[in-house]
Amino acid sequence: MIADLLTVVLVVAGLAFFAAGTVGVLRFPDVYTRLHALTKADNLGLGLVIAGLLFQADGATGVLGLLLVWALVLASGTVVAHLIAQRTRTHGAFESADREPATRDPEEGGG
Amino acid sequence: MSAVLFVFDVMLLVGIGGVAWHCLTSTDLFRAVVLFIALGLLLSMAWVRLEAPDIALAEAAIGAGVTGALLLITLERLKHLEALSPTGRDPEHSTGSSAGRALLSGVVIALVGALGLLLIRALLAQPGQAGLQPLVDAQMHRSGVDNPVTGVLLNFRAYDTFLELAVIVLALLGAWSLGRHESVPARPVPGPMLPGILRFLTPVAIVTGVYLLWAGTHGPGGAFQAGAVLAAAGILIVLGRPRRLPIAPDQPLRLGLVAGVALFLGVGVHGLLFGPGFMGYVEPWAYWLILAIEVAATLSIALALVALFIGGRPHEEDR
Amino acid sequence: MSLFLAAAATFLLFTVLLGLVRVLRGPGSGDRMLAAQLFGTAGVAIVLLLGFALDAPALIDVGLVFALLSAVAAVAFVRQQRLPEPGDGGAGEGERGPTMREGSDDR
Amino acid sequence: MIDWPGPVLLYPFGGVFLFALGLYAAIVRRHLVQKVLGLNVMGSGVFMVLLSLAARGQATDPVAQALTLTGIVVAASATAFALALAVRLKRVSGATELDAPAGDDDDPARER
Repeated sequence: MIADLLTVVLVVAGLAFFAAGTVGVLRFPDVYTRLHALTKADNLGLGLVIAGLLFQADGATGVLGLLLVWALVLASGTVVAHLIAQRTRTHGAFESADREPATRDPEEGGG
Repeated sequence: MSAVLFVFDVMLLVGIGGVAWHCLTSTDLFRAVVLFIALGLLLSMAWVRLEAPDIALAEAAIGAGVTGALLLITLERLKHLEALSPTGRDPEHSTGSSAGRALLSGVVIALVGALGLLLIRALLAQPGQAGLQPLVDAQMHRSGVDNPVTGVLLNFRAYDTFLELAVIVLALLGAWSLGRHESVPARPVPGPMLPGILRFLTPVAIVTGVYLLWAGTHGPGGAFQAGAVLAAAGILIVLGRPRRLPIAPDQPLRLGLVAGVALFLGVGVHGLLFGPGFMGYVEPWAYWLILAIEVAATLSIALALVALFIGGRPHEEDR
Repeated sequence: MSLFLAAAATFLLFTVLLGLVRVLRGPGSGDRMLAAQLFGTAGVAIVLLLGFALDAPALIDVGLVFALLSAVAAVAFVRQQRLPEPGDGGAGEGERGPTMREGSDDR
Repeated sequence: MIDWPGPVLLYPFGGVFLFALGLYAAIVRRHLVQKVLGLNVMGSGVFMVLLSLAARGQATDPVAQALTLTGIVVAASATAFALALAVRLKRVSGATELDAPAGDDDDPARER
């Protein structure tokens, strides 16, 4: 019963972070601030959801599996956010893969 | 419960339809590719809802991982070639006469819509029961494994799986016949983060792949999922090389690529000579034969997908 | 309990679909990619919640593969190069090894 | 696990929609990458129909699931081959679409 209550509290808290992260990704003005919102959802949102689910897991394998998922998302999510920020800084925010950069070939710029 | 799941299903289907629509009508190719990756994730959730965790695993690994990376790199290759010789350009703007295009669109929409209605009609006429499931269930104890999907793949319909492995090798031969590989055009983001994360992710991906291979005999998982995850690990290694692609040793590469098909064929012929017939297993050995074939098939699938990601045939042949 | 978990998964799916607006709007490629990253993480959470709601523990494996492979596309994305600048084209070609030189010799 | 016939009712139609949409895109869109995406979406529609038909009864039909599994891997390798062909076409002729006169000076580029 206590376990169920803890699950509800933690999962709801996680959902709140996901919702906040989504609102941030939608409303913030540029890539860097959006990344800030994204990492909150990545780390805390998923972390709290998984912490809540830990109370429902039966057996060591379930717990270990959940913790492994969390560790993976923590590591890769953080690094991916960093890499996206770095790429945006060095390559510019508005380069899109199928468009030529306007500086290179003015004729292509409109595409 | 059921009402909540109903809402979930409706939202999921609306999402899938909307994402597919925007993916296919987008003029920005990069946007289309990102939407395609998102579509893979949504489809994976749909497969979960349809009680097909095996398929969800494969879709997550292939749709979101392998195909996504492949599409992104292909866009980059096309852009690179565009830079080398800017002759043919801006395909989405070369629309020809707009009236003709509109007419074509209209005709195609009408035909596709009619086809869709026909398909729905055919679906409504389907009897409401689960096809061959009772038959598989009745024979499951003879298959040598506990996961029915693996049993069907590697025992009951081994022929299909064998030919499917051959098709993968064929696709790779086709890609190799196009000439030398296009190197992955890439200038990585500088700094220690990318190599660091690759050093962390690659071993975890390899362990996960092996785990899925082992899990496949009794639960969701198996050669295809494991091959896809291992291929993702290989793609990570390819992407992690700062400058050049690793040049694989030729003979082992080719042996690995055909290992799945060759072992499958060998076991099939063994069944023909000593057992119940072509592609049948001598029963007490079924589990071990299936496991051996799965290991070889995993290796072949992973190598083939990585080789397809790299593109043309390996360097050494050209020397 | 499973009712609550299914409702949580449904709520997350809703936020994910909202987040897709960022993929559609962009404007930059980094924006689209980070929205896809949010999508991947929330997808992990949805699959895990569904796994416990439907009492299908095998779905933890699906979540694991989601978590693992959502990074692959992002790594491919950050490995993309900018077009070689007219000035540093020579250096860029050398860096990419023999294949690309072959490519330019073709024509 | 399923206590209502929902997926059985909804998902096949979603699959038909995906199939039709993908077919439309594969015919109408001109960029080869877009055509490949369309073919992939078509395939996903087929998989969705197959899997939802497999999920009808008390237990799922493993034969349809096995077919879908092979289908996904074949689709991935065929996609890779098609993209390799597209890159090759681009390298040889400079075009990224099929019906453009390859490398011709009558390119639409001249119209602009």
